[in-house]
Amino acid sequence: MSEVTEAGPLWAALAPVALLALATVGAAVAHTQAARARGEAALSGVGLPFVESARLLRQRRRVTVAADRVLWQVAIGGLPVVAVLMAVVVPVGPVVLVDSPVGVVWFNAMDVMLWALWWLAGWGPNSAHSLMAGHRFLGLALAYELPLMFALTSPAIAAHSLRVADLAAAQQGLWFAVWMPVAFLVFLGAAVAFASWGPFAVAAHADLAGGVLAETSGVDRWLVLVGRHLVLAAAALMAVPLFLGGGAGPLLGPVAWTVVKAVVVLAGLELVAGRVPLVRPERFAEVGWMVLLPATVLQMLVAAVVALGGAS
Amino acid sequence: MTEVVFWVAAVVSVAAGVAVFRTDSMARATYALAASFVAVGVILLAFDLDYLGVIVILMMIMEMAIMALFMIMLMGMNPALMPMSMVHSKRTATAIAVVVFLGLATAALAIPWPGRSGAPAADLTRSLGEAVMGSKMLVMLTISPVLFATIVGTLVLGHPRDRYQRYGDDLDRARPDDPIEGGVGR
Amino acid sequence: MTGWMGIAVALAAALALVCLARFVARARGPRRDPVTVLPFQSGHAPVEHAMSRYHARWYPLTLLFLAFDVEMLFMYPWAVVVAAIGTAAIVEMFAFLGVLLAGVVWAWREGVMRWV
Amino acid sequence: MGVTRIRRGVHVLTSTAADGVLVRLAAERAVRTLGWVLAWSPADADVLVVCGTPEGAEADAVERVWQQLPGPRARVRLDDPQDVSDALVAAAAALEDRAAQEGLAHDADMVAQMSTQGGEDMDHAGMDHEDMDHGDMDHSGMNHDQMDHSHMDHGGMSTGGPAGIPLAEGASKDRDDLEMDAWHVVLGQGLPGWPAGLVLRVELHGDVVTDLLVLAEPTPHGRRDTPVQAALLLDAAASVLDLAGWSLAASASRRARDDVMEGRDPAEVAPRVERLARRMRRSVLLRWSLEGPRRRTTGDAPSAGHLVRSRAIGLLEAAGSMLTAPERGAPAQRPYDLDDLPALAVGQELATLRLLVAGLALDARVAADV
Repeated sequence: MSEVTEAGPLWAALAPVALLALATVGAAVAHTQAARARGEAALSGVGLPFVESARLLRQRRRVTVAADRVLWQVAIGGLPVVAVLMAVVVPVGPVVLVDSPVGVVWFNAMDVMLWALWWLAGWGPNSAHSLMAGHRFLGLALAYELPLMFALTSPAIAAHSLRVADLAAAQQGLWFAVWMPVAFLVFLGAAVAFASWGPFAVAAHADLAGGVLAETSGVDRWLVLVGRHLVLAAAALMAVPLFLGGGAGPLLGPVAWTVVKAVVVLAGLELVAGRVPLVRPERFAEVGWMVLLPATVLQMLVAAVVALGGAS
Repeated sequence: MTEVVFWVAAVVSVAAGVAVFRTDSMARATYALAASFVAVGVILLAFDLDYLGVIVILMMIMEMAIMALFMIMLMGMNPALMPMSMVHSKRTATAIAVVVFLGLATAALAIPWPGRSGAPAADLTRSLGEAVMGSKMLVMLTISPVLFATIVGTLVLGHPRDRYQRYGDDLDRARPDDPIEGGVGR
Repeated sequence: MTGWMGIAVALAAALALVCLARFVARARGPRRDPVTVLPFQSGHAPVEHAMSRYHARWYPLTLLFLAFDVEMLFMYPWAVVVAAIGTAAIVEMFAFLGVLLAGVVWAWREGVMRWV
Repeated sequence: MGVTRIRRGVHVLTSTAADGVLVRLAAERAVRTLGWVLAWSPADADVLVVCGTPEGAEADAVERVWQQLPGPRARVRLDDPQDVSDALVAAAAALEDRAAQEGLAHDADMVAQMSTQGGEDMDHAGMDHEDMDHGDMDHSGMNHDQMDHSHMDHGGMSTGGPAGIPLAEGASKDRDDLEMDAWHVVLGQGLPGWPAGLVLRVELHGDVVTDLLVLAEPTPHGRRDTPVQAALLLDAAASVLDLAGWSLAASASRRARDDVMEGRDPAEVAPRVERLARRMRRSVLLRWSLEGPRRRTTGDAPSAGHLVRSRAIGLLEAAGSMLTAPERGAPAQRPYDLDDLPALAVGQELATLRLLVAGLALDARVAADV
């Protein structure tokens, strides 16, 4: 079994800040793409996450009539928190915050938390647009969740473990992304979906006046938007040990490689926004169940057969 | 440490369970129940049952998210904005609850539980997997037809449009007659 | 249990950060209390409250999902031991999945993945 | 005008009256050049730009949207495309004015107190709402039996829920034989990509449209002169693309629109527009997302998704050909009209209705083609 050391509680306390830094890079990438599409100069979007943060932090909060403020606040504050919890099981090079023997399942459990949070963010404001958006997210979640679970299982089969560090260590020589492309792509797609981003931004889209964001302003809105980029960052970070060989790589150390790979994946996830049309849940349901589900099951079969070959 | 976590989680779990019946909102009731289950999951984690604890959290959040949907859809009243009672047949329910609680509590306290003999396996998830594939194989083999039957049974009862409605009485329509088109055809 | 300590600390730190953001916003913003508004309906008074018996058009799909999803309980432990146990484990699990997938295909023919 | 000192990233919500469409184009162009962003809802906005002169019920609606901006907030009303940049810069300055913002926050609280008192003073609040809705309806020229129906809804208000807003009530059996609440959403100004002047009241079961009522129809105001008409078509195409989620393509369409309005050589813009149309035609994902997986055959009944896609491509093609050969005039054909909306949208998701409305390109409609 691979050797990772658990970082102390002080590092765990810094984890949210570190993830926030990664998410800021992601947000800068997304803002730059949008700014360039509007015709602004290259790199003009780099400062926009900060401009936007400053704007939202001095904007007044707003509540709607007869809103369920408790559940609304649970959703708003929950998004960034769950994103952090998602990331704690990911080893960065030789250190990890929580060396859980079931890290993969933990990640899965946290992504399921997002079901509840996006829906609650839609329910809370007592507003037609956001309520529809919250429900629409659940409709999409039913289609991506099972393929995602199988995509998470495939590397675990190959590594004979659910411990994330073991998964990274099992890829000496060949990355899982190379010989498990289906699982890798489904994982990335699901990451975009549970962050409600890009083609899967069904919970927060223009056709419902911003969906769950339709009534949210000020620091509340900031937390939701930051939470979404944090979720993308956590998923990108997780992709590294799951599919991209963890910290393995020449010259740079394992920590640097983990960060570099995560940034590349994150940039890819962020750049998908706006490049392809919205995938509506009523279309995607059948694709998830009739195409992606069998495909990921076959992927798992391949992983199992290869793992068996390797073991005997 | 384990004891602290246990007691905190236990209190949260019971408090959230009480909250289920004290609120006027289907959404709050459902998510209070979810919180209660999460606390139970934390208790399992405190007992070093890693896989079981995490999977309880995972499954229960998922199931409660879906249950909220049905609570809101199918209860015959406004799901949040009117006073409502979350309890039914109070007297019977109270009686059953008290009897069961007393029974279980008596059993818990009165039975001379044996001490632990031997140590638990190093990797419980692995031994769970081995059990499922080995000695408890029968469970798995039974569950698969049961789940299949569940799929067919619930959908026969719950799905409003079967294939005859979609393809006509002789199933001879080239394309299904669905109100909103899907993503894969047929 | 020891390993989960990190989670508790990270959770506390994340919550603290959320509170910090709220604190900063309170300190910088024009008003501390939120403004109460009617929900956005393009400048019209809402006809009804949005919280209502919402008709989710995909509820049949939830039934299929719930049944299929139970199988994940077995999947994760199985994934750990499949290489050690060998061919038998693969055959058994994929037979199990095959039965469920047959249910999925049947559900597809019934139009369960369509919005009703 | 001291461009360097202007705040970046201000979010702007536009509200457009019948005579304000060209002002809106100018405003959106200015928003883009300032590095600002168009908002999707009042909660998202710092500045409300009212284009043209809203009257009657529309003015009331603008007022209510204005009260829904969280603040710091600023409002500008524009009649002349020439004034746009200066007005926006002034609005940005107003956002920094602490004293003024304090006053506006106070206003918002007063309004909130009035509109949420319904709980205690239900009849009065109920009357207020009814009066306002009534105002909308008078202006709309809609049919009368449905007005009665909406009266009945409001009649239920005295037994209604919190804040004097009624609770949704049971619909008759739905197409799947279940009985759940039907509810209503008013779609109008302030929504992204929404045409000026149009107000719809939609009855929904879940998010599926079951009934549709036109509360106010826009008056045609588009212009026949080719560069402006081409810009309006590009604008409509951008709206469809935005709602379909393809925001980079929407941005490209908007930039072409702005270039046309700035008087850039049409021969230079036209190839970009044609390229965009080609990309849309070729996008498998757009076709699948809007139309579904099937290729249509000639015998098929027109489906909403198919109409939206062909219409959006048609808008770009028409704009392209107007730019290359202005003398040929407007070839744009509308495959469906406002009157066809109920037939197309009822039974579909609300998102489909939004796309259908954007595809109508009502802002580009000229009086003669009604």
